[in-house]
Amino acid sequence: MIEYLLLAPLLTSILCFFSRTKKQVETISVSGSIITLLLGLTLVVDVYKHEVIVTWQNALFADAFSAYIVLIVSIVGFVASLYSVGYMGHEHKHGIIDDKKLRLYYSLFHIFMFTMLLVGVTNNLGLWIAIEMTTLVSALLMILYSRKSSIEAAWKYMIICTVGITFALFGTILTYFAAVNILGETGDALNWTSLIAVADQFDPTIMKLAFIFILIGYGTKAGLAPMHTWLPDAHSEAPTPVSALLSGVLLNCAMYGIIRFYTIATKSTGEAFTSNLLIIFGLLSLGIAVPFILLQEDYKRLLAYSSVEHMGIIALGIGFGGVFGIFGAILHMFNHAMTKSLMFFGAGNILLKHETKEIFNISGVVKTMPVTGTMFVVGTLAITGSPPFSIFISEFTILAAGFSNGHIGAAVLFLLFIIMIFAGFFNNVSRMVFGNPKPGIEKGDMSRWTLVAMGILMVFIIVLGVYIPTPFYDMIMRVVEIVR
Amino acid sequence: MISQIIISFFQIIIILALSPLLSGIIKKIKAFFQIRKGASIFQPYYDIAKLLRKDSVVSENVSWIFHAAPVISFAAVLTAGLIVPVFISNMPFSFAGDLIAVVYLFALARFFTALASLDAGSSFGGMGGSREMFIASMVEPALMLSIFAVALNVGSTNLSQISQTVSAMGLSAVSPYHLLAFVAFLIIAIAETGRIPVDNPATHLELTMIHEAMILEYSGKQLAIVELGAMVKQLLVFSLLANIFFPWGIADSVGFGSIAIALIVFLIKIIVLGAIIAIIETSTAKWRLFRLPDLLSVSLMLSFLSLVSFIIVKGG
Amino acid sequence: MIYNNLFYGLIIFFLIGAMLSIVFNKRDRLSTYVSFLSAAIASVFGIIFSISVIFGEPFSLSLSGSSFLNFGFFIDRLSAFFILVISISVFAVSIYSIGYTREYYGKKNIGYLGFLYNIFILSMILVVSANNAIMFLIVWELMSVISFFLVIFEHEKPETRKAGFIYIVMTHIGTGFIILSFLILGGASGSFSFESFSAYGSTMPPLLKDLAFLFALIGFGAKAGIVPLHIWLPYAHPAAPSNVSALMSGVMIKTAIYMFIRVFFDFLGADVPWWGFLVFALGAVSALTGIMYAVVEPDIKKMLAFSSIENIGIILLGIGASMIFFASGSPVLSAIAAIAALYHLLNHSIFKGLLFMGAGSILYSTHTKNIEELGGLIKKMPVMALLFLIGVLSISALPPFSGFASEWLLLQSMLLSFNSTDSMIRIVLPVGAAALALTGALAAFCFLKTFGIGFLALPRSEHAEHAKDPNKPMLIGMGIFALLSILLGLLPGYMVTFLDRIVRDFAGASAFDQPFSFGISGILKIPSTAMSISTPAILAIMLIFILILLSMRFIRDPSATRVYETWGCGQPISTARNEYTARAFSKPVQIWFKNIFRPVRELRASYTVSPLIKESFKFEVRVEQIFERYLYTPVVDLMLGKSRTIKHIQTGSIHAYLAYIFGTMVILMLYIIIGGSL
Amino acid sequence: MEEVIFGSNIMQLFIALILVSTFMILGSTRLYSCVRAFGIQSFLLACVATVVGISTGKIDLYIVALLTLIIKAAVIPYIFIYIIREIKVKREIDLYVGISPSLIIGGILVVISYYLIRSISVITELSSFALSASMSLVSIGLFIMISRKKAIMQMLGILIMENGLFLGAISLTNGMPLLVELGIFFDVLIGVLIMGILIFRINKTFETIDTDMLKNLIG
Repeated sequence: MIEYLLLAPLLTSILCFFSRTKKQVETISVSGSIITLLLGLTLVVDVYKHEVIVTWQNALFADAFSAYIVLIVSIVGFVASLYSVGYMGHEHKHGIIDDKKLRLYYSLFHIFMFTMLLVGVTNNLGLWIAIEMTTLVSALLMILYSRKSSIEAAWKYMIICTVGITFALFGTILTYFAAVNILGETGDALNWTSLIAVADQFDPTIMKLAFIFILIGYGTKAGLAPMHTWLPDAHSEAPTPVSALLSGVLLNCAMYGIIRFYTIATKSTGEAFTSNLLIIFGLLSLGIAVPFILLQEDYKRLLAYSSVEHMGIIALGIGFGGVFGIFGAILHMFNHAMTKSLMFFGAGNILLKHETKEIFNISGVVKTMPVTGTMFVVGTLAITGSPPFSIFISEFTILAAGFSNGHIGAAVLFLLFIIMIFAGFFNNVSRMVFGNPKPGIEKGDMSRWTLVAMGILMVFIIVLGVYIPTPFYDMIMRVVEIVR
Repeated sequence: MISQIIISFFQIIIILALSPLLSGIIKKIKAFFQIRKGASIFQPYYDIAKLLRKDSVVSENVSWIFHAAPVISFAAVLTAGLIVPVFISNMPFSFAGDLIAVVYLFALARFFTALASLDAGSSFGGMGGSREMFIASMVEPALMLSIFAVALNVGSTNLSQISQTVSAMGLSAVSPYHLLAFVAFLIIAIAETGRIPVDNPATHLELTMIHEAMILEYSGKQLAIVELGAMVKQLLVFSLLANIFFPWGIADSVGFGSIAIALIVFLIKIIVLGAIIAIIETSTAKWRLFRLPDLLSVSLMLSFLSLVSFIIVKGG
Repeated sequence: MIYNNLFYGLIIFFLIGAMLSIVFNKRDRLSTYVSFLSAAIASVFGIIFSISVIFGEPFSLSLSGSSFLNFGFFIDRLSAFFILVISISVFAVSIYSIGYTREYYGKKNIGYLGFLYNIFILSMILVVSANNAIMFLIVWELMSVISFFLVIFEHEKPETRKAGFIYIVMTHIGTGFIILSFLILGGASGSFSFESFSAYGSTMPPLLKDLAFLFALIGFGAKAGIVPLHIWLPYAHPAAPSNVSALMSGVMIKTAIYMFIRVFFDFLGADVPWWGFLVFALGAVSALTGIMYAVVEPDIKKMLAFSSIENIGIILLGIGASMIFFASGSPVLSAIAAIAALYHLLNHSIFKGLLFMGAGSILYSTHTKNIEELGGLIKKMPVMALLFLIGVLSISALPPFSGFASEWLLLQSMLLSFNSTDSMIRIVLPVGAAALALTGALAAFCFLKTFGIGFLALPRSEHAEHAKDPNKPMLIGMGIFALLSILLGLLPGYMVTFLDRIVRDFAGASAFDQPFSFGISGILKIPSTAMSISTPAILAIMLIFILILLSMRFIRDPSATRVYETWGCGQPISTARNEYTARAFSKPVQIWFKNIFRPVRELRASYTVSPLIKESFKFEVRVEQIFERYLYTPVVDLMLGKSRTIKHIQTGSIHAYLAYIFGTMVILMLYIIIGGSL
Repeated sequence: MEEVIFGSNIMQLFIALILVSTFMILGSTRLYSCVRAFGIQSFLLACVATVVGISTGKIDLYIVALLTLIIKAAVIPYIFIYIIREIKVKREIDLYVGISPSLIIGGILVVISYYLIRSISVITELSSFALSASMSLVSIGLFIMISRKKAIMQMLGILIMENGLFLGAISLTNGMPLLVELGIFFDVLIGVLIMGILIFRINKTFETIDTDMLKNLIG
């Protein structure tokens, strides 16, 4: 099962690389991502039935948490591939990229999907390899345009994330060491399930050290402050569909790593240590995002900083702990993925239309692009945590967890920060979206593909804002059980 | 029922009949203090009669408000006249309103007069209206506090109730807080009736006029009503002063004798009050408009002191 | 069963209105009729529903949601009362809107407006009927967001965008505090349902209770517009289309009052004395501040918005008094004060709606909101002027109109403080009454100015010159409100008995209980104190006097009237330029409160040949918004300044970024070493 | 068990030499010598792996040693030299921190690492000199990245960190499972290739590989 899921994007990628026309490559890409999505959903159902699936000599592994990540990756991947058709099609039509680059883009896109799926379904140490691979592939995607700024961003991304990842590897090695001390030198010492089972016997000091390295390492990749510095550059310079994947999914993948290790480390070090660290980093990320969002001039960077903020919120949720906190954090991963992708898609359409990323040079988007503009505004409200959209539910749950678990100061700060972020975010977006359009911008929305992609995400955002379907709820509860 | 309507009717007649007289008396007393001979105390009657015979000159800019205002104002003041006890304490229409309602009825009257002042489009009218409303705004809080001070003593704002209670208490009603409230109310009464030092009813210099500027555009019959309305209001304010603070002698039941006595006592009371006003008018100069808040804060503070001293004396 | 149907009917018609107006959004006229008629029908359902709940049993309905998020409604008499207030307003405003939106035909997307309008009202109704905190927060914010979109409906104008921004930020801050308050309550009661809030809320430890109270006060206060959280209101309400302003000012801010009562009485038990005093003081400050700014404001809609702050203040005086009495153990007095507050709330929703619609009509036919450019409208738009005058008289609390009845009752409820044994209450409440009196007088001043300058004398501009009465639907909408203003003023006794049914539930006593009881019918009376008014009697007496006066031929003799120009010291200067301006009219008040207004005056003269020969003068007077200047601006500046400093960490240098990671590592290492060896 | 292996003289010598090679990189101003020092360091690592392999008898470690030798000691230095030649980069490395201060900081880092590892090993029975060396390598690698301006030196810094981890893995657990080890090698190689591509791109667009120029994305 898992193998097929991993094979699908790889095959799609190869096919994309060897296809001829634009039409062909688009068809292959979209159908490939549909297949990936279907396989992903099948995996989710399977996991739902069998609890845990293990294949390939324990190297591949899927429990509810993995399935959850796979679900996020495949949904966002699917909509991003739809969006790519519209977005890259527009770029192609305007001669910004040629046929060759288009093919390269699609094949890298699917390899990127592959690496992210791998993050979800790999067993422990493989996680490190998979996350490093995501860095490598996405750096390549970033330099597709060979603009000065993209290269700069890609370099920073590459270097900083590799450094981070190296730390994570160190943390992993330490964990392995702690496990080997208990389990002996078997291959099992790297499996989630076997680790969890004996985690409470691990040496706490080593696990503390390991957790610190993991937190810095995957935290770098997840964009937790103060290691987030590469993030705004990378997310704003990547092609927009890739930005969506980076912000919406890749960060979650890194968070996934942190949460996995959090579970293990907590069993050994006690909750106070890990939780406090997560709360500190979470608050720091939220706090750092505030000034940048308040005084932002580039809307893609705005979205990127918002991702820093949301990763902080997830860390905070895990740090607050308890069923509520973890539930909120896990739900937030999904909600953030959907909403942030929507925002990036909207930003992408605006970018295509205006060919500038300066907030000051854009106005009246609702007039020139009514559908995009409306969804962008609604997305803004959603991403800043206004009800009745899904992020509100998860943020509220996290906040409630903070209160009920006694982290009142942190919870109040959290609330303060998100209110400030709301003000900044909304101020910037309303400058772009409302008012009269700048002269020379003609009326008309972007291609249907982009709007359909946004529409699909919109459904998730609104429905999850008022209703959590029971299967989905059960699934998250199972993830919560795994994490606790 | 019939007797009550008769009493009410009688009260209105008395009010209408006495109010020009009060103006005349005040003017006469003022003249006495200024060592002048002064006009007859019946001069206001002559004035009104003369005005009623005259044609009205009406500005071409006005709307129906201008025509309606005197009538509505006059009616509002007369309605207040049915609530304010003059010679009998249990007023038949006292159910229709209390002291607060009287205040608001005066406000209604003032509101329409001030509206009319703006209708002709003259600057003087606007200025008068603005100042009149300004003074009214300053008066209001002090007035409300003094009403509270009075009501605290009696436990009601119903005017009949107040006069009956105070009159039943006799001289024992006189107490520091009673007197404080009286002085506060007196200052308010001066402001409400447009007397020096707040307003000079005798001035004919447009820039210093307040009430007079407001009704500058009126002439003839309409002016007669407006003037009469002002006089009635003045009488009512004095009756309030008299019958809230010194209601002794007021009739508490319908009866020819008691009403006759009550009327005489009432006349004496308002003449005394008129004399007080006249003394104040001759002994002070008109204050600058923007010094008036000070005056009314004095009243406000007096009412507040009255309130506090009541609470202290009566315990609480 | 019938409840269910009525309630569903109400919701369905709003949804139909919303959906159909989107469907027909290309056809202006059709979507106008569909959306607003549908809203009107829904509001009729709302009126019937709420009345039947008030006279019947509380209604509850739970929708099966997931185990995590569940939705349900609980409508007791208090909720029903607010649904009634909303529905009445919506009915009239919807009819008005049919006419008003003609203004936008071809210019704006009416379908979009209709959609937002219907959803907005629906969200308000859901706000007052939610039965748990999460659902409440969702619909509460939905209401805020939709109203935000309505505020920026004319988003082409920069000031509208600014208004919208301030509004949404303030409301968001408010929501933050509400969330805190609910979290405290939720933490204590272990659930987010309102039922458990009211079961456990009052048993919380005092500190938590105080915090929950304060957070709720700030949170809902931001929506209600109590000073100093009011700053959004004078921006947002004028910016919205007038029909929406009527609803925002008339009913939306009242939903916060609903929550005040719900939280303070129902959830927290209202048994802490200082709460009431705080609310009371805030009410007084809001009322005074609101009306002071209203007096000097030349923009009609902005003036009305300030006046809404004032009226919220008045309502809060009532709520505060009610809380004070409640905490001091006099539930009957508490009930009376609460009745007064609710009465005023209902009245305000109607006359403020009427006035906003009037302002909308002025805007519709003159295209200006600036009172200095109006004048003479009473002759150009006679019907509208009459209706507006009724609104003006009501809001100025002049007998026998509605504002008078409720303010009278409020003053009486304060006066009843002499029955209290607590000297604090006996001193504070009269002072509040004095503040209320000042407020009332200034309100009269303010609206006299508005009507006098705006409607009387000569037109001051081209705009006003060509005004004419608005179309029928607009007049009908306003007419309904004008009629209600009169009726509510004339039926104080009935209203009090009606409101008593509602108040009984939360104040724990009926105003009819001994020793106070209200007479029914047209007389409003508190027997033990003999205090009574009867507005019908006042009206009747006045009418009799007026008829007598008019029947006297020698008083009103048309043949004896001569028309001539206005007297101007003998000079024929009867032009609009010589009229008294609104600014001049309000000048005394501005000077009186100059410490608060801090007026800025500028006189600029330009000349061509010599400085002695001036060509033109420009005189400008501005009034300072002190809360903005001294409270909000410094905070925002500080925040932005700090942000600018912090932003330097993103230097662009990869070395610095790596150093951050290095630093983080070192710090955490030290943390481990310290933690590890100790 | 580890104490036995890592306590041996030959092992101590190798580890000391690895540290020395690191200081060679720190103390050098020439790109070539840096690359050469890195090659030596990798070679020494391969030696360490072999020694551990001999003492534990695990065949996995021989494979790892061989791979280290091929990839880290040969291929990667070759890639470096290729890049340096191709883009005709100036041979000096530009520094933020001078050579002597760098060396001093490097020394301090070694001491801190040693102290850190010791303070932990006091509580746990964790070894040892090798681990503190590995810790030093990681921190010095990061320090090199921070203090050197050339993009290519940052790449080198990462590889030094990687080597440090390798040493750590071996010293702690006698190496990771082979599959994982292979994956890491694969990643490192691809990473180096992609960084190489990036360096070429940087050179092409910015006409320098001085990362000081990469400061356009701020705020």
